[in-house]
Amino acid sequence: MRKILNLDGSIAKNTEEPIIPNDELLHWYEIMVQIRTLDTKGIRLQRQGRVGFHIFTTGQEGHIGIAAALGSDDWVYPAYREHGAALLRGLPLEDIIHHLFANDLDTQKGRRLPGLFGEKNINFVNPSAPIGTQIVQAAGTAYASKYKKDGNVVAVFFGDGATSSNDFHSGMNFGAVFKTPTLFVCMNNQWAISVPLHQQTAAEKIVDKAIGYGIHGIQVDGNDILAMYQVAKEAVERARNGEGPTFIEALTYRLGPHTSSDDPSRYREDSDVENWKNKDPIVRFKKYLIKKGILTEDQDKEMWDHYDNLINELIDQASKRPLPSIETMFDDVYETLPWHLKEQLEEVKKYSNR
Amino acid sequence: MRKILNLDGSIAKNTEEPIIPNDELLHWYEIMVQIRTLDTKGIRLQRQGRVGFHIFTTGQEGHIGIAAALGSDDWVYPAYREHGAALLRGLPLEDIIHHLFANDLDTQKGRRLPGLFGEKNINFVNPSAPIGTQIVQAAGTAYASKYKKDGNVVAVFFGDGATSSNDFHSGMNFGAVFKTPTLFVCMNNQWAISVPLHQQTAAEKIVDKAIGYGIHGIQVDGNDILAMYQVAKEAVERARNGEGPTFIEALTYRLGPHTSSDDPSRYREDSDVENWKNKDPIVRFKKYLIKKGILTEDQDKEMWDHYDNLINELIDQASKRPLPSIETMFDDVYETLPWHLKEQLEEVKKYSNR
Amino acid sequence: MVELNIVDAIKYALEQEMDRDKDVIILGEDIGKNGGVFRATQGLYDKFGPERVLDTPLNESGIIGFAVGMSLYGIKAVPEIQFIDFIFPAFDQILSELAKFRYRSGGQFTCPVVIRSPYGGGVRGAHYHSQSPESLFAHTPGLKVVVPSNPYDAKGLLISAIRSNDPVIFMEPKRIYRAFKEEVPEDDYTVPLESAAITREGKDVTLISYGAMLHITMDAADLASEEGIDCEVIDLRTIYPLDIDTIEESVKKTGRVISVTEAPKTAGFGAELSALVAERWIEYMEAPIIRVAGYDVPFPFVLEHDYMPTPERVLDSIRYVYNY
Amino acid sequence: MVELNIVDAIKYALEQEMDRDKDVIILGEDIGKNGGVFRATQGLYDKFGPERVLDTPLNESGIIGFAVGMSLYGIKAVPEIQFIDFIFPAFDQILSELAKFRYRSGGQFTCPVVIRSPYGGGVRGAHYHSQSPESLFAHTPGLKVVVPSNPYDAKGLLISAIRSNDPVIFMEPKRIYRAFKEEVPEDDYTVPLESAAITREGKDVTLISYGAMLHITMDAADLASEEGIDCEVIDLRTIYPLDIDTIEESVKKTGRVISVTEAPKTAGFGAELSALVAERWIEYMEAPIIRVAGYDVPFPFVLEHDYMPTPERVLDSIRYVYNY
Ligand SMILES: Cc1ncc(C[n+]2csc(CCOP(=O)(O)OP(=O)(O)O)c2C)c(N)n1
Ligand SMILES: Cc1ncc(C[n+]2csc(CCOP(=O)(O)OP(=O)(O)O)c2C)c(N)n1
Ligand SMILES: [Mg+2]
Ligand SMILES: [Mg+2]
Repeated sequence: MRKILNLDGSIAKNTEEPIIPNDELLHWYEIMVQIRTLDTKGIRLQRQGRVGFHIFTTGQEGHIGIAAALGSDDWVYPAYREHGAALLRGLPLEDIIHHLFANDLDTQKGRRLPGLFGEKNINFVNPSAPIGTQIVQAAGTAYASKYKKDGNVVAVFFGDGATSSNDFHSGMNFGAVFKTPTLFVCMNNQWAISVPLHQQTAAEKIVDKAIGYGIHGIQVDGNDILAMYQVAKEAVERARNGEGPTFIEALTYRLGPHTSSDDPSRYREDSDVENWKNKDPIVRFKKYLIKKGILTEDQDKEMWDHYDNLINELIDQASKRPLPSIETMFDDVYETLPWHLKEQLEEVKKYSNR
Repeated sequence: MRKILNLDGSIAKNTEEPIIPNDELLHWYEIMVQIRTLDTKGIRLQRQGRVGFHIFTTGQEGHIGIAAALGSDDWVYPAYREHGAALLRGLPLEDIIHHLFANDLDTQKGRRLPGLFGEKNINFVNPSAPIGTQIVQAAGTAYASKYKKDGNVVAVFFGDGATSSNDFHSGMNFGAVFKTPTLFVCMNNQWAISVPLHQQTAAEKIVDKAIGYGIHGIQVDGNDILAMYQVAKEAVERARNGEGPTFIEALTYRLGPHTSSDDPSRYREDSDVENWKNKDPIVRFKKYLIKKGILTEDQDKEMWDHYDNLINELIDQASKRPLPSIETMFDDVYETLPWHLKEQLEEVKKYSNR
Repeated sequence: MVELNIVDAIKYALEQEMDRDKDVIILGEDIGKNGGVFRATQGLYDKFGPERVLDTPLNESGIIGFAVGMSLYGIKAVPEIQFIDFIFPAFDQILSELAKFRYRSGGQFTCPVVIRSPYGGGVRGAHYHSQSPESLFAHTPGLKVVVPSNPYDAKGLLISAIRSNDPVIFMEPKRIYRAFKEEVPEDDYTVPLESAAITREGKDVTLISYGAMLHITMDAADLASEEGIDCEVIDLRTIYPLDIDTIEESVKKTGRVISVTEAPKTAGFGAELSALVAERWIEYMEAPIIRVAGYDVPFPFVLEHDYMPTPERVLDSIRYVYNY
Repeated sequence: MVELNIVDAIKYALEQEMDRDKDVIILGEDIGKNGGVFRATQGLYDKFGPERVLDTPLNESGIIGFAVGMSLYGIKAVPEIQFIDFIFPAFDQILSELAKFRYRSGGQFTCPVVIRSPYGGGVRGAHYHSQSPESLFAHTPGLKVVVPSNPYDAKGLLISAIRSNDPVIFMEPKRIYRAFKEEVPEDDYTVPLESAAITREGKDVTLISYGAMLHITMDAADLASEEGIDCEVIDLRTIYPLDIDTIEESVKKTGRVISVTEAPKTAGFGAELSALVAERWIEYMEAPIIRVAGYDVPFPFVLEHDYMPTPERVLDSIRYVYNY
């Protein structure tokens, strides 16, 4: 398993510290802080009945390292715990908040469960809910880039549970056979809702699945943002050089519930969670930054406070917005409205007071 | 790759000759002769327009070795080139012929493309046509046997192309996770219609796919009936001992066209075919039997003649039978006929002169 | 008698059938320790153990294919699909295998699997936790499609389904899983498949529905009765093959028919109901045959209550056909 | 003008569109060197090479998912599913992904893939090489469903489909792939989607069909005319969203409607046609609205010609509604 950062923020023995400008490192950290804060706020809003649903990213912020290895023309297919990648790619924070409220400024037009969003202008693909579907799509997108000789790579995220899905199988296979520039990134957080890894697969390691497809595979500490960056950087290089896809198994842990609908105490031990809390990717990275002299405890506190306030403000604004208009129920089914949807729109307007 | 028989019928160096009674060996051979003869007749009938379709088993008769390692209470899920397994398990030859003609004595009631048949009383499951579906079903059947503590194992056959299917993925995974007594037998005949193996998968060897599922895998010379028997016997033992499934990759070759609808000259070289003809599983096994003194050239010729005549006779009889009755269009949709099918049966009777 | 809501009635049915017959096995995602995301299998893992309550890997075609294989060997497999929106990866196993095994094998091999799955909108589930694909299954010979609308039927129909020798798609109206309780016999009883219920007798207009929409329909009938329109409400319960006699009698009596379903209107199950009436009893019709249905768009999120049939929308259709 | 049958017209359309736009890519099983099992892509591999004519591994959800991914990046992907009976493994990618991408992303991501696939019976294909699942797609908002019945339309509709910005299920009537030839312009032309054709004008009975059944329907109309019954025949061409105006005009004129489809009757597309008529124009109806369809059984093998609608069966229905 590739690892660069020790738990105390020092560099592991016999490994090389990647050379990354300080302001970038700080920016990664800032995004970690933002999404962790979003989780705290999001679940509260859900419990208050102010938003419909919340999905947690807590514990999986290491994924930002993968995103950091990509260029802005590269593409990302998230599963649904990769808000950090979206922010890193330039998604305005307020967009996520409007989306949480599914209001009239939600670029998804209030159509999705909060947390399931994509943005075309940052090449961050709108995710589905059926597990795994994006994996083979990512291979197709990468093929398209290869065909057009654009040199862009595609990173796709998915969970350990998703490795059982049909589209994992076809995605890995098509990616390998057509040698697409794809990073298949499995965020192995040990659980698929209540199903633990050993009931998901009898393989010794998920990374072994790469062998059966003839894909280069690597296992990495998913809570170590530097290692994540490093393996992704190597995979991106391979992809751009025409060497085909890489399968990355990132070992991590979902510290929170599966979603706001889940109660993990039904199926897993608190001690297991506590254990993984010690490996919290944010804490570890913070220690590194402090050790490196890029961040002080005071600055850190300031940062958390800043985003706490900012996000509260954004929530305040977003919560006051109206719902999307009734017309949005019918547009985007097709490029243009067919006769039957025109009829149905007229009908629904009679009953709606929007 | 496991191999026991050399091309000249001698035992390969450093391998043990399995101990099998002579009459059994002869019986295996007899079935090889039957199905090879069926292919010659079947394609002729199809070309004459007397039967609708023909599927070839030519070149893949080695599969009989797998079937021979099973007990009569064990189950077989064929793909569609395993007629030999059915005969070995006791299917009357005339049943296959009636089925070819889809006549009133066809136990499949004239509903299937010729070649796609199953028989409950020999635990030989009726195959589908969508590729791969049987793989996960076989895992389920094996689980049922394990649950009932019956000690029965399930062998499932499928092609190299089928390893790309969704149900291969779920079948291998479910089989491994639930440790089912299943033999997953991939008859790797190098082609999926016109798609060669290297476009089917980028894996070095198909048997490598077992690793990603945590399944014990073994590669075997599929044209060597003794080696096939031997690896299957070991796998059956593992399965009965509760050690779970085995994945067997049998290297073989489809010497004929994919089906009667296919023209292989469009996509593959004759030289390739010639090359594999030298490894013909029947010729090799015959040489072994002759070397062993169980069979003479004369007896061999007699056997071929016998089945040629017998099958001609059976064809003659089968071809004179009427089609299944019009009622057979509606029974077996459900256990009993619902009102709408009763109505539809009355309707169709008006137009049918059967 | 016990007071049960729908989801508990389902759990009872499963538990009683598993008690009765040790060859009943349930399987699915998160149905074990977690008791199912809707708790329909709560307690069954503790009671029956991991050999009969299988937490499966995340693969729906795997779940159904594995169940088909078990059932060929004589096990009564009752898989759960967590949301019916996730049944589509299993479509091939359902349409090509489950539905056709008996037929294609000349009656030799049967696989009477019962697929349970929560369906339908109204729970803020958006595109992928709200759909109602019954018409796809009703177009598939070999399957039976059952949709209960109340706790009594839920238990009795599920027991019938489990004892049936044909495969059944058992669609559970999750919107009303816990909406109300009813007296349900503790003992084992069955509600026959392929038989509809007259939930409300009336003479003016026939309303046909099932599942969660039955209640919207009943509410509409109440509103209509305040205006002096006397609606008969049919709860199909089994939508395929359906109970044609009950429909015939009602339709001939009222001469006015409205179906209420929540899936997109085009090619939805309401179309089948309209078509049956229009080809068999059109001469009795005194008004257009109306479908109140979901709109022809993917299931929305915040606008879901605008999307789904409401008592008001049904009422307007009742008025329309009544005054036609 | 060239004389072409349907399968050659399709090949021409593919070739011309690939000539016109280098971002058109085709993919599927055996479509490369082998030219497709029906030869619909013959020669394209040699002409355009393996980067634009992809022989894929044997996985239909892979084919469609890969195509969706390509199309999101701006490629016009035109996958072939070898037989539409093998499309079910791809159902999730079609229903959950292809159909909903534009909607779920608020219009940001579009994937206008054109899925070509031979469908239908009459070729001794049995259960799994004969089916006609159009009603399943017609129940799926976001998809367009196109079914040509002749070479001219086949070419013109396929070109329209390829240039459309919406996903299209393009169902090819394999029974008549080579049944007849017709004059087809060599140049590039389009037949608009969502527009039906009046294949035969008449005043007594409206027959609605599409694809291979259109010809059975036309034969029946010929037989009827010998008996003095003057049928109008509508070829829907695009069945979803359909051309309501053409149907309306005809139905109001004749007051008698029969649909002819080959899939199992229950919840088939004929039901939608009946329902549309019954809810919009019932007062014009002078007879029951009839569906001639396949029976509600898995597609048979030796009895397939008893199963499928024949001119005689359609004729009997024509007589029935005419004399009603
Ligand atoms: C096809 C499908 N089946 C079931 C579900 C319900 N479901 C949602 S998330 C999930 C578990 C996913 O586990 P994993 O892939 O490990 O991702 P994680 O949530 O752990 O990040 C399940 C079963 C679904 N969304 N799609
Ligand atoms: C799901 C599905 N897709 C496509 C086909 C068409 N088809 C029939 S056999 C075949 C190739 C199968 O190859 P393989 O699994 O290697 O078996 P083989 O025929 O070589 O024995 C294909 C593509 C099918 N039957 N099912
Ligand atoms: Mg997980
Ligand atoms: Mg093969």
